[in-house]
Amino acid sequence: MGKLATLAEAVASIPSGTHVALSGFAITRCNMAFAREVIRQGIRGLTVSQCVGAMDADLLVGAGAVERMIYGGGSLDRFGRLNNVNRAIESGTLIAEEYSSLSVAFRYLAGALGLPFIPTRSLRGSDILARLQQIAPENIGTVQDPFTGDEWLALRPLVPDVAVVQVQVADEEGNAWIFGPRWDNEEQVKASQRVIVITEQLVPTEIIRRDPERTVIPGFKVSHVVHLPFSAHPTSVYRVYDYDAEHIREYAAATRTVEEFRAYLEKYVFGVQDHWEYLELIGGMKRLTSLMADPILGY
Amino acid sequence: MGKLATLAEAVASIPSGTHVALSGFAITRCNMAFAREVIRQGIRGLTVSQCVGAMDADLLVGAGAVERMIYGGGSLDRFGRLNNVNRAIESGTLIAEEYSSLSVAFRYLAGALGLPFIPTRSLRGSDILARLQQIAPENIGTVQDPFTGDEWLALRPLVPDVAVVQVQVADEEGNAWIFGPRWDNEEQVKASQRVIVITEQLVPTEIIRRDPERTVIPGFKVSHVVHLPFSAHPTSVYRVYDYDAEHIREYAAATRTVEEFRAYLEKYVFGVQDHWEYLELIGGMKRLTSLMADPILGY
Amino acid sequence: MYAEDYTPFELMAVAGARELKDGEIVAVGIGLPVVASFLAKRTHAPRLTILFELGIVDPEPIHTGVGLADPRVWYRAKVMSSFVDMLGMVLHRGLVDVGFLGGLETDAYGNLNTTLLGDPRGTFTHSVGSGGANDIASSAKRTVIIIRHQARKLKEAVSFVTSPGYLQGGSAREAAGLRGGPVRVITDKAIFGFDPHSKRLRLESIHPRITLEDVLANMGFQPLVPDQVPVTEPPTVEQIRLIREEIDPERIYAG
Amino acid sequence: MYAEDYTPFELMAVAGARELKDGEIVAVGIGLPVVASFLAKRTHAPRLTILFELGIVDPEPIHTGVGLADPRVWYRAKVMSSFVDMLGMVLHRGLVDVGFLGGLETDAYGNLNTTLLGDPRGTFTHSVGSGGANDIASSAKRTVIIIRHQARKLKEAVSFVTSPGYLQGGSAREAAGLRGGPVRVITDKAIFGFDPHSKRLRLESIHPRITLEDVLANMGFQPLVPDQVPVTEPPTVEQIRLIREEIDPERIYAG
Repeated sequence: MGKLATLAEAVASIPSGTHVALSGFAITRCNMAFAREVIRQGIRGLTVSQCVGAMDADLLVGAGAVERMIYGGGSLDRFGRLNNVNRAIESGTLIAEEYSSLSVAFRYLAGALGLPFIPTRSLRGSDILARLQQIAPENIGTVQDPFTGDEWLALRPLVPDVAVVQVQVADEEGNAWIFGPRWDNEEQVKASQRVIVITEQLVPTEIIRRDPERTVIPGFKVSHVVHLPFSAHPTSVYRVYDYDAEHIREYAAATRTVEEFRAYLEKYVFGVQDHWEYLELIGGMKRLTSLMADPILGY
Repeated sequence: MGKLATLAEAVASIPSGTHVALSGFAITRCNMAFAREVIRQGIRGLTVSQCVGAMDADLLVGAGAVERMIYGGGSLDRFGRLNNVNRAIESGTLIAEEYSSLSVAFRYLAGALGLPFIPTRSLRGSDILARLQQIAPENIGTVQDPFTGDEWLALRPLVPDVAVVQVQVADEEGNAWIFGPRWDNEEQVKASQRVIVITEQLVPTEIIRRDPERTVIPGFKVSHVVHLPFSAHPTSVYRVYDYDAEHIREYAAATRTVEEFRAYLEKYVFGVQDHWEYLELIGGMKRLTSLMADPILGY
Repeated sequence: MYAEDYTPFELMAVAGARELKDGEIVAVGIGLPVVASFLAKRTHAPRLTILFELGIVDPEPIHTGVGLADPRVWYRAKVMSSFVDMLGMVLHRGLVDVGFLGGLETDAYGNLNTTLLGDPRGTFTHSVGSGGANDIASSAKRTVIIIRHQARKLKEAVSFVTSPGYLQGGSAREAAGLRGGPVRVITDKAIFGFDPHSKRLRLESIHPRITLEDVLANMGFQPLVPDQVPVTEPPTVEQIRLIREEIDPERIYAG
Repeated sequence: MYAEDYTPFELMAVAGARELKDGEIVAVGIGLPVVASFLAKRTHAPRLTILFELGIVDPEPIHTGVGLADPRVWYRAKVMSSFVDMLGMVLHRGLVDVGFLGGLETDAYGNLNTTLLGDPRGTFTHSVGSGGANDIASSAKRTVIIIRHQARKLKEAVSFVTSPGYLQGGSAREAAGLRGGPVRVITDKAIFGFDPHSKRLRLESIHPRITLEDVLANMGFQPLVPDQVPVTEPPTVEQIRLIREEIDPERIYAG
């Protein structure tokens, strides 16, 4: 009956072909341990959505686990581009439903609110819209404003099967807090059919009740709670640990070719049994403690 | 250049006929000192909006300051009904644009997001809708869902001229925190053209920067910051003070007839020069300290 | 073990609690539905999620409040958020299983009036209006109405439909684009359901010590009455103890 | 007092800062626009509000970050919220005065491409896409483009319009239902505006020590060139000091 689960159990609840919303933004709060386990379990054909494409999605795409990506563009910030995503788009192996940040956020918001569609000013006149009309015409419509008669672009609500969200603090019911900016995470969670929470810190519900204004993920949406420290490595978790610049540089370099990336996967994903072996491989306690966030700075 | 203002100065920025969104909900975080000053300054012809009609609106309506109310029904909880509002509706002196809580919240949300309209399932088939079609047909429309062809009710965005929000904590730029549930306040603020913040506690911006996830009112929307303790009396401010049950009972009794309410206004509004005289009149330090919230319970 | 000593309000609260299943999400206003929901959560439905429209999830009050605006009923909540979160992202999103509703009057098709009595275009007295009631009636998967059993409150047609039930009956509700609808009306004399086709109020059980005549004589219209009408299951001793000692010790809600 | 010693990037940052007025709200990505915005806030525009799309208002970083995802650039923010808050409730709401944009290439009508180079229906290389850039280009009251002055980046027409400028020029932008539009293109050789009618790029000033030939020879198309083209106002000594000592001491952004 309880929701506490191992990462392997939580990942096993996701059938191939599922639509997964991921909480990462570029190189922060990415579902890295989750993505590694998805790859190890051989799950494929996923639809992945997020407002800004991030390292979690790039890893999954690079491993061939993703069929469609619904996103607003993305990068590894100054560390580079999403080479796996880009290569898959260029070679036609990934269907890229590419929007802008707000367009995806609005699609999640419409899903969260149970709206039939949401009008937006974004995308008009752009080639993003022209391309969407080819790739995903079923998600793009027009409506007439009943008050002015103006025509507006309308987007279909986005309702992922599951949102996977990397958080700082959660209880065993899945009530969770996010420190720092939340980008699209709250709307992802509230749009999705269910939620997997991956948390750095597991606290008693008593703690959640002391500061309930912070609870952006309500337990009743959550199916699995995975307590797994450093699960976003090598990306950062605000107030907990910094990104691992050295490892991200290694990743960015490895994604330049299919062959190099295969070697990266062999080493860091297939070469370890689980997250704990991964943490040892990347340098264990010594490396990880060097990344721990300063309590004032948050990084 | 600064935004710090006296209550009188902030109220003087509101011309007769303005659309004011009020932060109160029944008998909590109501803009009571604000309403008393509006009445003393003789401002009239206001449009007042809030998701659930509250004591702040009832006081303003009872003093004849309000021409139109846009709300979702309301009461003084177990202390009674909004007798002034109800009497004004029954006698035809108040235009009551009456919705449900969510319908008003959705109208604010659409205003906040810059949407041209917002579709909703609420109100369909009800006499609330039938009455709105008579009283405010300009705010009610229908749209066709471009994806299913279904017809939906559409509401016009609500964009108040000014939101007046009673908060626990703000800095002198107007960045503000709300403890406890926020009901419609965030959407009110973000829909409105500008905001007047009335705060129990004034803190340095340094404090705001320490917990920025809490900032639901951003300073850039705020025109005036009024630091005025006990400004919601006799209603409660979560974590600061409890409602004054004795005074609310006196108010509820006084609103039973026009004559009794005139006497109430004479005593508590016109009979005092300002908020400080009011606080003395209702019992001063002794009464107020008896209402101070327990730090754990919050009331 | 069933209780012998209980009030009509306590019976109504227990009947309300029995409408809730474990793991469900319930939207409640104040009053008896609060007692019913907390009772269910402490007995057969520990994983029930309780929502208050202004932005409260699963509070654990230790003092009785005067209404939703009273911080006493927010105490120890797990979430404190907003209307848009509760009524938008849970209710309008389609996740609320049960909504409890009450009002000035209800009618043969479960329509509820909390707005006004009299003629809306002529002389009337205005009451509290909708709050979230219309929203709950429109978007919850099912609603349960709790109301006193008086002829002036149980009428053939209400004077103002604040919260739609089955409107004029039959398929009128679906035609208006609404799903769900009322499944029970719980009064202090009986429990009603709705005929699956006509959607007209139908007697389901009569409370202990109440006669069919008591039920019908105090209604403004004739409900459907099956040949056999069972007696409502009484509260258990434990349910009454929980209400009196823990949930409503000051007996503010359950009279 | 004007500085003698400054880099082209520093001049671009200063020119960007001069586009911002006190009290305005500016939406910025990372890189030079950050330097421009912080510089404006520390000089002539202390009441400037600086937004990052992911949910950050008015941070005061003390370390340089690698991008918006770096908590270094969130430090001491006054608000930490969300895309819906920043891009929805500020930008789409119509409150952003200025948006800074950069990209792979821009064209004679200020359209920007951050998506792909090549033929979108054939062979192409994909880049970073929009992020919030399309949203800013669509809803900000005005936008300022900062881009390097190279023929491959300043083209008659971009291969993919990620963020619309004036589209095909004239009234094409209004016809598409968009307000605002780009008002400046700042390069390392010159500053451009747009002709009020044709909406075609028009040279406004040439940076010190750069010739008109330098400007035109390194563009993929011919902009409008007025008879008299002034020299761009150079940075002041104080502006350069602020950039070097306080805003970008590691010279990550401003080269």
